[in-house]
Amino acid sequence: MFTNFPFFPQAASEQAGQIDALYFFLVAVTAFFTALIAILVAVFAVKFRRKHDTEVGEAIHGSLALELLWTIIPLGITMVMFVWGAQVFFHMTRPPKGAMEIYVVGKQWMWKAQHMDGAREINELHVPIGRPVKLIMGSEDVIHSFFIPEFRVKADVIPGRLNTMWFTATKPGRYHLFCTQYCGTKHSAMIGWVTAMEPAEYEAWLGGGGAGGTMADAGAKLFQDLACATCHLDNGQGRGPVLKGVYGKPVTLQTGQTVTVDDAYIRESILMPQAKVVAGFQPIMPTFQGLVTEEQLLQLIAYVKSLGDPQGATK
Amino acid sequence: MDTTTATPTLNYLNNGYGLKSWLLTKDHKRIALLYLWSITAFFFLGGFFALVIRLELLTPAADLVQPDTYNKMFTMHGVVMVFFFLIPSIPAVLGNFLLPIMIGAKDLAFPRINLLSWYIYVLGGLFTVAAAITGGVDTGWTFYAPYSTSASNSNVILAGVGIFITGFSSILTGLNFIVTVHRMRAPGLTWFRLPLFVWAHYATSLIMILGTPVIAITVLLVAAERGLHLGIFDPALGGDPILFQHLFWFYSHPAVYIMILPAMGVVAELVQAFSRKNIFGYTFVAFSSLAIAIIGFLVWGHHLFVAGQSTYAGLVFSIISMFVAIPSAVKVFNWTATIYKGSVSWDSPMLYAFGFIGLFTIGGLTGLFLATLGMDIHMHDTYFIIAHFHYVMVGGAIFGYLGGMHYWWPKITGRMYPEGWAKFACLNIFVGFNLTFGPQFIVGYLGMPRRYAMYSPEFQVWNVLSTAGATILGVGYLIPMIYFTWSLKNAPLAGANPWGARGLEWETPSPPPTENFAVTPVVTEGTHQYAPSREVGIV
Amino acid sequence: MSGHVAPKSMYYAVFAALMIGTALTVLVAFYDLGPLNNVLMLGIAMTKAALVVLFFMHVRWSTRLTWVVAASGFVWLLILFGLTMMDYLSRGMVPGTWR
Amino acid sequence: MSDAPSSYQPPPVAIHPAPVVEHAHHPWLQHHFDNMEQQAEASTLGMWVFLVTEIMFFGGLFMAYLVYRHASPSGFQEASHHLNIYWGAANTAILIVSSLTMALAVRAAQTSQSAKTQVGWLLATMAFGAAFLGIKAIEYYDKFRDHIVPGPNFQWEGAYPKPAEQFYSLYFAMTGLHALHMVIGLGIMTVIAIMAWRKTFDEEYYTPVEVAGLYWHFVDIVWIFLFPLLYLIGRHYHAG
Repeated sequence: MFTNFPFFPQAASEQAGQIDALYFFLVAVTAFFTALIAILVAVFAVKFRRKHDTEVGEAIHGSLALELLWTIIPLGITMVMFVWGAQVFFHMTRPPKGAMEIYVVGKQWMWKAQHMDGAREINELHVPIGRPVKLIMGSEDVIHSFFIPEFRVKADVIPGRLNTMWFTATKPGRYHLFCTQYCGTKHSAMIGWVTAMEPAEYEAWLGGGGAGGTMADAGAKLFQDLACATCHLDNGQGRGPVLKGVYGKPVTLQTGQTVTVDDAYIRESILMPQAKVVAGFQPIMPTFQGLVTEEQLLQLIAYVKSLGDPQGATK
Repeated sequence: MDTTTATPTLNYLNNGYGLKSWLLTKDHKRIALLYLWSITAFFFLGGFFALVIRLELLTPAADLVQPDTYNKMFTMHGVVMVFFFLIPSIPAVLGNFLLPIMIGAKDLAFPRINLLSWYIYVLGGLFTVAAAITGGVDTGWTFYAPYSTSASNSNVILAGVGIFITGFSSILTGLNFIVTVHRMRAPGLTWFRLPLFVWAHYATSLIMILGTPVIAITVLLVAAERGLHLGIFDPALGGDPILFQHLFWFYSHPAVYIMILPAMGVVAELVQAFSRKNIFGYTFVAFSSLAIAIIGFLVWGHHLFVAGQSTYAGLVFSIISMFVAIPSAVKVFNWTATIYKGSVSWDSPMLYAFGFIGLFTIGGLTGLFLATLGMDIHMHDTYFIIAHFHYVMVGGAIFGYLGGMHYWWPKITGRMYPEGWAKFACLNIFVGFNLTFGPQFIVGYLGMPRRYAMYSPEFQVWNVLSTAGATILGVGYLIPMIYFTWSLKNAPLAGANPWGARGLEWETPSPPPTENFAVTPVVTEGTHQYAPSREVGIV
Repeated sequence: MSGHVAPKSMYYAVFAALMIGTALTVLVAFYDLGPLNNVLMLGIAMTKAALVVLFFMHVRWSTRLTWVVAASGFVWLLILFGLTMMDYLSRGMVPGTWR
Repeated sequence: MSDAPSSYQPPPVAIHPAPVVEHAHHPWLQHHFDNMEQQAEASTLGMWVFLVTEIMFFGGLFMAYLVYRHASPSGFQEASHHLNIYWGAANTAILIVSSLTMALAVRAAQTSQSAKTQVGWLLATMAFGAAFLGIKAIEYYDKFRDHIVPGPNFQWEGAYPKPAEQFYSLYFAMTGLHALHMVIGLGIMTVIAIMAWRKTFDEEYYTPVEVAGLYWHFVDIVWIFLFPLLYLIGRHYHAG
């Protein structure tokens, strides 16, 4: 093989095969039309080259049939590209239910990952193979982008909101992790490694981390420390809504609209409590913008999530 | 044609020699030359930055320059090349010089505004150069918030003001062209007799006037956010960084059509002149320019596929982006069909046109990769994109610009140029260009992200090839500089129509008199008919 | 040179309509009509703008080109608003994603 | 090699008539135009095209307004509530009057009325424009006094401090840019008034007045939209 002239990155995820198939189709279309045009131009340029200085070309004005032909054929081909690409895109943007969740925070210039059971790592990400992994990602400063070429997945990590992406690794190994959204001086050093492991190995690796308890535990501690618990009582008598069992359920807002309580809504409610107030409550909650870090936010979210699912959020 | 005849007694070049006669001129031809000198300076400035980038990327480590310097280099390369070279290149030089002559007018509709636009351009350029000299900018030419508004500590405001100012130069040029095409055409010159160069510039002008104001207000808001802490784009101040991307790309995507459409207009002229044959499917080529300009405004969201834009918005932007391919394909096929049964000469401008057709085809088709939703996830912000847009910007816009400069050089200066050297330079640029940017497609699919001062060692081989190509390309750019300068005094006189081409610009002396035409001409037929008409299909 | 000269009375009539529109829109603003507030507010503003464009700016008597140019500004504004808001309004519409 | 020009010379595409003796023409006709009509049409078209760019220029700010109001409708209402609707309404009326006087100034030139009449209408327009800016200055002063200018010193008592700060960011950006356009308009009017005083304009030549009028009316239209979007959305808002 061309070890010194690599042409294709390894395909180490379930998605990689789909992307590669699409890629080969696009390359084939490009090669065909480039060759077609190049050959036509070359043949015409040689065959009809000027024989004497006063020669002129024939007067041909055009052909509606040809114009229609080279309008409709490219249109058809591009529509194939669109539909195919959209199918892959839909598949890639919708994480399957029950995917294993890992929280990722980008900051200048490192990637911090936190597993549900508390294991933390920096510029490294350990994932099991054969199981969908969903990354819930936030940024502490500017826009970053989380890119694993061997998995063919990428998503921007945007300050002020959460973004997700998912993949199913298929091949054990160590793969590049790149930041692809320019983020400042050490942008090119904001790199790391993704390690895909056999599930059993992954469990063993997890056992080695997580000294500080699970993410939900850390969130529960914050919930007390930040005095959230003084208003969000479990008995329904508090000044804030009951959080037990609320995750994943729809709630009605003051405005009459309904929203589903998901990670993004919990995050928004902590930072901008006035934005979407639950019906029957006063907009009295103070904002925690600037008081909690992006990582702590994710711990709080994990905690609220664990309240919604007595079995534990990682299941 | 007697080539020994002296140049006409009075033309736009010898009509006054003092500095004042240039700096206060209202003649569109002299203003075009003012632009020519200034954009050439910016081109070599931007080229210098590119040189540093390529040399740094010769090795994986950041050894030639520190990452901080590298970041400033690619930012300044982008800013200078996009705003100070590519956007004004063909419109402000060739368009300025030729558009009034091609439509039989004495000047553009607003000569003073035309001069003003050059001064605005220079002022904006000075701001940007000042930003570069006093420490540089490191945001990337895209100025993405919140990095540009809050995190970067480089000269963002200064560079932003430079771009803001230069935007008005572009707006005024577009305004001038639109009014001129509508109101100044010679009698008999109906819309469907216009040269395709004029159609392309009309379409370009539409983008300039409709898009540029939006980038102007956007960079102004970035500057205001940095300077006054208005919370518009930075989430920490309550802003929305995605809004910045929408506003930025609303202009900056159509802006790539500002760069390529005029080049397409040039190529249409070249293909006709050097095949001595009228264009195949005139109306389709003319309207495809307008279609590109208009559809080009509806596709900007394909820059946001992985940026957290809604999935449905992604679908809509993807399918509209596919539609832009259609008028582009129509153009390529029509140019190719024009050569069929022509009388094809292989003069250097035609070689640039051949190069353009091939390279633009590659550049355009690789653009479809990026408009394809699933594919873009992997390719976004990798070197694949860099390769794609350099195929369009260099292989397209610069090939068109150089082809046009060679074709109209005799008209502008009254002299020919050494054809052998010109062919050599063209080949040199073609080879150097492909060697520079071809490998970047591969290294992009391998996953090398853009804007990386340091990279993984397995990408090195492609980067070495790329740097080697860039060296060849750089030499290729210098050769025309030398022989063009040499030709001003030494090359044979051209006469009014050295190529045996048709079009109003060839019916006035070279160099043209200040008034272009002594008396307004009365146009009697379409400008590119060579052989007597033979009806095949429809017009 | 010839341009349409409109009677003075017409200018005064347009002026009166603009003033009435202003009074009306201020009046309406004091009542909570739900979404209707926005509709009325923008409806009145657009009517006023149309009056200025058509009569004060003489588009009523101008060439078709002027109509097209004037309209194109608003059409492009709608492109900017429409496609950007399409993104914002369809966020989270695909189940299981936040985008 | 074709260093030398081609010997082939195709037939011309146009007839090039012989030069004729120039007729006397209007003193304000620029040399590159054929006649006054062409010159006037080019100028008005040029101004219209420019106004389209102005629409897009303000359009970016309106876009930001739309996005942030969509994000926090209540916050914008609360913030708007603090603006003084009477100053705003008065300024709207003042600008409409100035548009009327501007239109009448154009009409005066079109109908070859005396320089005095033309200058009179122009001065009236300028006076109302200046009055608008005066009221705007009072409003800005109030904002500084009440610490609702965005930035480190921004203070907000209500429930939505962040959206309110954003509202005022946009308020200052939009009204500031509008006021800048008014100032430029006053400068243009000064030039036009001087030209009018020198008896430049009559039914043969009144393009500069007309073009300046187009600009002035456009600035009025921008305000017609700014007024309801900034001042009126908070009128019926009840805190809490």
